[in-house]
Amino acid sequence: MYLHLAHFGVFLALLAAAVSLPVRSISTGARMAFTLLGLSGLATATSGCMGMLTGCSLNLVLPIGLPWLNSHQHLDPLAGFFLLIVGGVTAIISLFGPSYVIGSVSNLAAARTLAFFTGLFVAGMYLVILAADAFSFMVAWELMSVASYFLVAHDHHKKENVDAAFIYLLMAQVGGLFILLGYGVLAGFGSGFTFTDMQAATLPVHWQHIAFALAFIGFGMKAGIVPLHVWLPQAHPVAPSHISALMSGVMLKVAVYGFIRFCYGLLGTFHWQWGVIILLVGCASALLGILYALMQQDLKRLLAYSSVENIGIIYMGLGLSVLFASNGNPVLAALGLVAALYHCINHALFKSLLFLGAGALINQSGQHDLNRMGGLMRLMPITAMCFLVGCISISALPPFNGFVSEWLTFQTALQGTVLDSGVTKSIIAVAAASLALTGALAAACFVKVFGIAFLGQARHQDTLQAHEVSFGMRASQILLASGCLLLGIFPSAAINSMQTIPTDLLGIGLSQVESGGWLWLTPISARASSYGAPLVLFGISIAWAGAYLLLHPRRRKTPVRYSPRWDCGFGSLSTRNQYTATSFSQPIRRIFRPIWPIDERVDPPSTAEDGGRYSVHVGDWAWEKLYLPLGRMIQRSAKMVTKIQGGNIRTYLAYSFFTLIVMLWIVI
Amino acid sequence: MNFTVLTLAEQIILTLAALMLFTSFLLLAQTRLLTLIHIFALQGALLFATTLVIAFTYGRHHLLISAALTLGLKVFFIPIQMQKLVTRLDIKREVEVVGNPSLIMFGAAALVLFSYYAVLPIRELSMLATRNTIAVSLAIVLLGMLLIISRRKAVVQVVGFMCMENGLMFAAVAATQGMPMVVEMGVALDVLVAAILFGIFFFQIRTEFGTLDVDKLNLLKEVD
Amino acid sequence: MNVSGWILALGQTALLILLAPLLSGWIKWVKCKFQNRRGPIPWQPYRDLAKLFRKEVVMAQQASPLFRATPYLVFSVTVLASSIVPAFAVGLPTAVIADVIVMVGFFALARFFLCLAGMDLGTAFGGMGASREVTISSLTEPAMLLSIFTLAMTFTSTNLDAMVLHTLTQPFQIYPSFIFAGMSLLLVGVAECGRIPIDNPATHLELTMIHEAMILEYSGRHLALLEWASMLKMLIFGVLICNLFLPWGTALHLEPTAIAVGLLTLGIKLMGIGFVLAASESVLAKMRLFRTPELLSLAFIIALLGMLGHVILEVH
Amino acid sequence: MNALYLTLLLPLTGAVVLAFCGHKRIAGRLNLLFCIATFITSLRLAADVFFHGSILTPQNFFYVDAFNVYLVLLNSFVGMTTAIFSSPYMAHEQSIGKVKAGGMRLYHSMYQGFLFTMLLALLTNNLGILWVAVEGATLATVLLVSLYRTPKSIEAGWKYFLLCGVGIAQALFGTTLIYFAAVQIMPDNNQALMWSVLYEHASELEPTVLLLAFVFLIVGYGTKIGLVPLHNWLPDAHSEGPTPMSAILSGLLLNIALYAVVRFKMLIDPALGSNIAGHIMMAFGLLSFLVAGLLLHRQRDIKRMFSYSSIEHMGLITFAFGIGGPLATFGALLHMIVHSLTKSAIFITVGHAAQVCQTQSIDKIRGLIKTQPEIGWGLLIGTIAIAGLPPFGVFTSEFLLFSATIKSFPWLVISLLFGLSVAFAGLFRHVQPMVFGECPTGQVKVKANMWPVAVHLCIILWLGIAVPDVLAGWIDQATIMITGKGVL
Repeated sequence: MYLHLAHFGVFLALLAAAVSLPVRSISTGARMAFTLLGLSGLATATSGCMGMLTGCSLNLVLPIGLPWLNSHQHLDPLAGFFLLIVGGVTAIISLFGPSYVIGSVSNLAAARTLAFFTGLFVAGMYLVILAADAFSFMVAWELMSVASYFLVAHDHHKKENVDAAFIYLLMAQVGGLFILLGYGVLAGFGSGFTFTDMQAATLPVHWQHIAFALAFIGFGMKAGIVPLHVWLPQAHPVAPSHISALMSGVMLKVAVYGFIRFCYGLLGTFHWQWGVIILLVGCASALLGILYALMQQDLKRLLAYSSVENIGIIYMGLGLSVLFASNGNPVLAALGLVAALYHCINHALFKSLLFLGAGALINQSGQHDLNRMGGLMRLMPITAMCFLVGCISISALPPFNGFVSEWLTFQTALQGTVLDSGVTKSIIAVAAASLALTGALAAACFVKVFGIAFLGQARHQDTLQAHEVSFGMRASQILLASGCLLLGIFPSAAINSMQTIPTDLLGIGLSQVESGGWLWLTPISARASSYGAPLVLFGISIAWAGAYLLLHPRRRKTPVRYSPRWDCGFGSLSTRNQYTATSFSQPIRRIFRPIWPIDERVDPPSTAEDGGRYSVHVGDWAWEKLYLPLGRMIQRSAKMVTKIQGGNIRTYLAYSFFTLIVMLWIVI
Repeated sequence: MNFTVLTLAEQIILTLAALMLFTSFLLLAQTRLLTLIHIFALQGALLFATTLVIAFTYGRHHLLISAALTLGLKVFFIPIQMQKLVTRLDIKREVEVVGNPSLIMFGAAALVLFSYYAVLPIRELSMLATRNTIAVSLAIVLLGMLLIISRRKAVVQVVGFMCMENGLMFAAVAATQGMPMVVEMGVALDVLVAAILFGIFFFQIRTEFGTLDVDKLNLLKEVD
Repeated sequence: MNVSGWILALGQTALLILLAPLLSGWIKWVKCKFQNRRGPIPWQPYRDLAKLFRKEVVMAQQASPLFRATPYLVFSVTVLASSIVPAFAVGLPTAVIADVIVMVGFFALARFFLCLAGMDLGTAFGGMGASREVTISSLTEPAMLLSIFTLAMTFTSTNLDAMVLHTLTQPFQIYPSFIFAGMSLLLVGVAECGRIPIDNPATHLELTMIHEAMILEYSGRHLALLEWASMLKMLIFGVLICNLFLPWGTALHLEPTAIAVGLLTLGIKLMGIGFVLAASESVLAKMRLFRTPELLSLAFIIALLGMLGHVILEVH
Repeated sequence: MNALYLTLLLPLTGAVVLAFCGHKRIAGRLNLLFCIATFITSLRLAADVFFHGSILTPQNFFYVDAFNVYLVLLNSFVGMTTAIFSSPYMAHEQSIGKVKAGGMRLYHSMYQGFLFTMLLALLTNNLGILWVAVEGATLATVLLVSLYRTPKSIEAGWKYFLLCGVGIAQALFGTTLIYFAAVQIMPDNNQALMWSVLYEHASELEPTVLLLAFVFLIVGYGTKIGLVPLHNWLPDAHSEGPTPMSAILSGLLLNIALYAVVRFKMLIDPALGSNIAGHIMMAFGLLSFLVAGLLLHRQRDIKRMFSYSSIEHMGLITFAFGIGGPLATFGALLHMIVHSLTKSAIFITVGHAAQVCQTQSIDKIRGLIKTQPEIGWGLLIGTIAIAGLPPFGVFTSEFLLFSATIKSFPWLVISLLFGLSVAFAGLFRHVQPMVFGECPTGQVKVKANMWPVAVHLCIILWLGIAVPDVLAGWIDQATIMITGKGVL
């Protein structure tokens, strides 16, 4: 029943793609398409929610696909959870979409393709989650990739956009092949390509490792773990903002879903080495992600890098979970899994929120570069408030949702002492350390973002033209922001409803979550740790009210007087006196110097009046040390191979001649 | 094997085989176009003779037709056409430069040995006396390829190609006493058409490149 | 849901809030004595606060609502943080509201808004202060978390209450890792409260200041709130360090005598720690800003060593 | 039965008729008409085979079974769609004076002649005739390659002619050897070249001879398939001939040669009992696959590039046939279909693109989506399809190939992975800038008939989403014939 609802959602998404082709005007097209998308999002979200809550697993076989391998579909708690994420965020974003598209897209053909592929993209994501056999999974997966490729290449008049799209599609394709191989290994030992067959498969240990490695690389390439992340910071900035929101907020989660499905659902067995690998890669992604984010000036590029960070945090949770599972502590494994999943939904919410906010900013100010923004809080208060909420959540500050998932991850890590081997224990300790560091750096990063973009004075003329965005765009941001708050305030309820997932995958749930009452979140036990999010909010507001009433200006006869800013007596400050994004992160750049390839250059003043130029460009080691050399290597070998095509016919004949001789030699 | 136990016909066939092989060597050694074409005609004639002998000895009368085709094509039509062509294009006196002839000769000899070695298993198998003609024909085919590879004149390459054809025909005739009729016809037809097309190409190449030196034909290549 | 418990909890919070200025006054006083100066009386901070509260508020025209809201938010968050540390008694109902990670989160939240407020007006100082603050906190916060994790792993709990209770009830035992944890927590405390050698609360020399640079534009009651909050924060750190490492004397049961003892011991401990801080401040000199990261990363490494030492040596 | 003869006679008469009136304006339509008729008859033929099983004519001259009938259908279909494209295309070429009237006559008549030879090669029951037909196909197309009379085209024609001629000669030697082996055990010489007969006695044939023969055959027909290092004629011939020719060359001719090789493999495997023939094919296939993938990166001419992609895919299919086993064979047969459909569609779009920009050099073709959207999208989607991205059929077959390879030769999968990624990058880095971006001045819209492309791509899409049971059952029959057991 709910499965059919989900398929109805898929149908609606495809319909949205279809209707957008024949339309005559941009606005009607966008409205129709996004309305259908919104409905599809609602449908899938409800079905997913139901699938998660009921905890039962529904199956269905569609008469498409290969003749002997019809497309199997399923809906179990895990799939339901991720459907909820995808559907929900899609539904909210489809509020944002219309006015954004109308505002930013000028020509009809572009609008059509945009809407068309958005529909396909969303449908693809639904189908990936619903797929229950390797073939339909791969088809849906690549449909998702290809559709999003067209969305990234949407504005194809800039060369860098096209290049970004190329890198994106190439890596998506390679990743897809890895995943395919992973499934192939499972199917090779099992009886077939349906998930149930693969679960039944029994692999020798080294083949288990191979399958795991393939899946880890394949899905990691989509999820954007270091060093497979290079496509993210290139692709996200160039896509339209609501698409970036979908890609970063949702598509990465779909990759995580695939990974969880593969490890927990299909492989079924756990090895501590896997846990360590996932954990360490997670740490690396989290730390490097946020450090690179700190150095960015392009807002969306920064957000993309911070997605790498958050994926890293999710992988940390997964790694811990796998470690505990391999060590025979299912409860803690469940805790780690829940922490990861909770961070998934949180990141989906606040990252989409931030990307939408960024879209609104860029739409209004026409600037991608933080160093040209500033003072937008006065011009777009609602967007600013929502963006602030997003910043607080992503910096993992109470009482918002980001904090809860990081708190859960910490709690999981702190249980590391139950492990047997000292090595894994100390690795967990290090992981906890890097998570702590990540959190602090994230706060720094988003202080910078909000402070530079919204506070202070406008650093560029165009920024002053900005004004508050349309109702739909505001509404979607407000919805996402309130989602962040709700998940932050009532974590225990949310986690309780997620119980079915670990119960389904690991055979055990978190019994203790509400042991201290619904007000307190007590993942392990009431003694070990407790977090009463509602009480925290309550306490803060009480204290606030108290302080405010006590010192209320009217009751104390001292009104507020307004005056110019303190300028050290040097006369009025210009906007150039402000700190910029670059200068703000300069101390940190100085501390963690060798982390980035930095090209810092100062041009001396050419004339007396202009003060010279200072520019700093931060590259990416992974790109410069891994990908470029690889590309060069392939180019070299290609050049070598061309020698066989020398153009002389007698040489060609000689090839044929000697091939014949050699072959004869071989066979006799 | 003992040569004397063979019947006269078989002895004749083997001798013809040897002669054909010899003509191939002549072709390799020959540097003048016109003589080359004449030797090619001679090889055709030998093939024709072989076919006749086999046709009569084993009473394969359909071989007579293919013999006639061979005579018509390989002995008269193609050589004559080529001769006309060479005179028309005025390259009959042109001397082919061959990269180190003695080396090529040694290579050719090695090829002959190789082909004997290669068809060893077959020779064990056949109950026909003419079985080791397969080795000869293989040698002729390979020598034909060698000729094509080692010469730069398009005309000579064509001769080499036709020489390969001779080898194939010889194999078909001597080793298996002739393919079915349809096949023989079809092959002959192909050879005819091929010959005509080659003629056309000579003119096209000549007009576009001003020479028949195939080494000049290297506009299309990947290396840069 | 015991009423007396809640009353006590509120009482403890109120007490900490009220004691906070006294502690910093005491430190100033001791410091002056060290430097052979007639310092202000220990309760001078109360007078300063009172004066500030009376003064009118002068606010820049460019100030946004966020700028106005920040003092209240910082103050209330700090107050909430103070309500969850077990000061003189364990088993208070407020203690379970949040564990130590959340408390670190509170400080981070306060800092987040303080930095934003600093950047709000678009003055050079605000941005500078914010930038430096986040730089330093990005090192101190993880160090603090780690040093606390060492304890948390030992006591298998992140609830401060449970930790203190554990040390009080279990037989006495020496944990080598605690030495590391304690040292790094001290360093962190010094950095977080903006004391020498990281920052100097006494000076307003623009190029060196961090905390002061952010609140430069505040005046009147807002400034008072912020100052009070920072005093409170220092007090909380003091209480935390005392009660985590030497919790003895803290009341186990909520009965008058025990509580009296608890109060007394708390007072003594705080005076002691204030004395130590004053002593160290008068012998140390302030560091250059770009040397501070070395110190703080030292704190971070020490904390990490403590944690590793714990998981490797002490877990069986 | 009549359908069979009609299928052969129609193109033959077409060739004769068009030889006389090929230069008239209606020639294009006439050409198309013959193709359509051929397609219909071949449909009928296919239906016959599908319902009544394989057909063997009296004196077993023709032999139609599931394996070759689906190729017959494919041939006539692609021949038809390409004819649709060819009439406006060639009209344009004639109008800009690249081709003279005589050229047009030659073109049209040879178009039909080519179709005839290929159908003959497929339908005949006689190895010798198969050889004759394949050689005939070469002869029919060789003048078309040099149709434009430019030095390059003549050079390409010459290379095509000589290399394929020599190669095919070797194939004839192989055929002779097989005949030789057959006559040892068969009284009737006339039967000794019949597939239908040979299959019955396959196991009795002398293995060593067959092996020797197979070497000659794979070198011979492999030249026509375009296996590295025998492939050198292929890019030249594809890039220099008129585009419809390139479309059917890489869409059909390569398939025919491969068909011949597979037939021989079917004949040889039971005699040898081992899969050595398969291993030879795998080696050739893998080599071609990798080399072509790398060469894609170095292309400057758009048609050359796609011909290399043909080599790559042919290599993949040869590899798959070499693996043997039902799954791989099924995948290979499917890949033959999807590849020829996709590739011909791509060549059609490429032809139009080249007309739009009046050049074939990749650097000069830009912003097609802006100039003529349908061509741009056609090229882009075609490339995506040929690169093996779902939801297109190429992915389906590659999926099967991968899973088969993992089952039997797990470690070779790595090279497949590498090759596919490299080839993908090589194709896309060139196609993207051609399709996207701003269009340079001087590009003119041309009268393009994109229906064939649309139809092909829709079929590919269909095959990618769901392989229809009819087709699956059909391919499965072929698989059973080749490997002895099916997948279904």
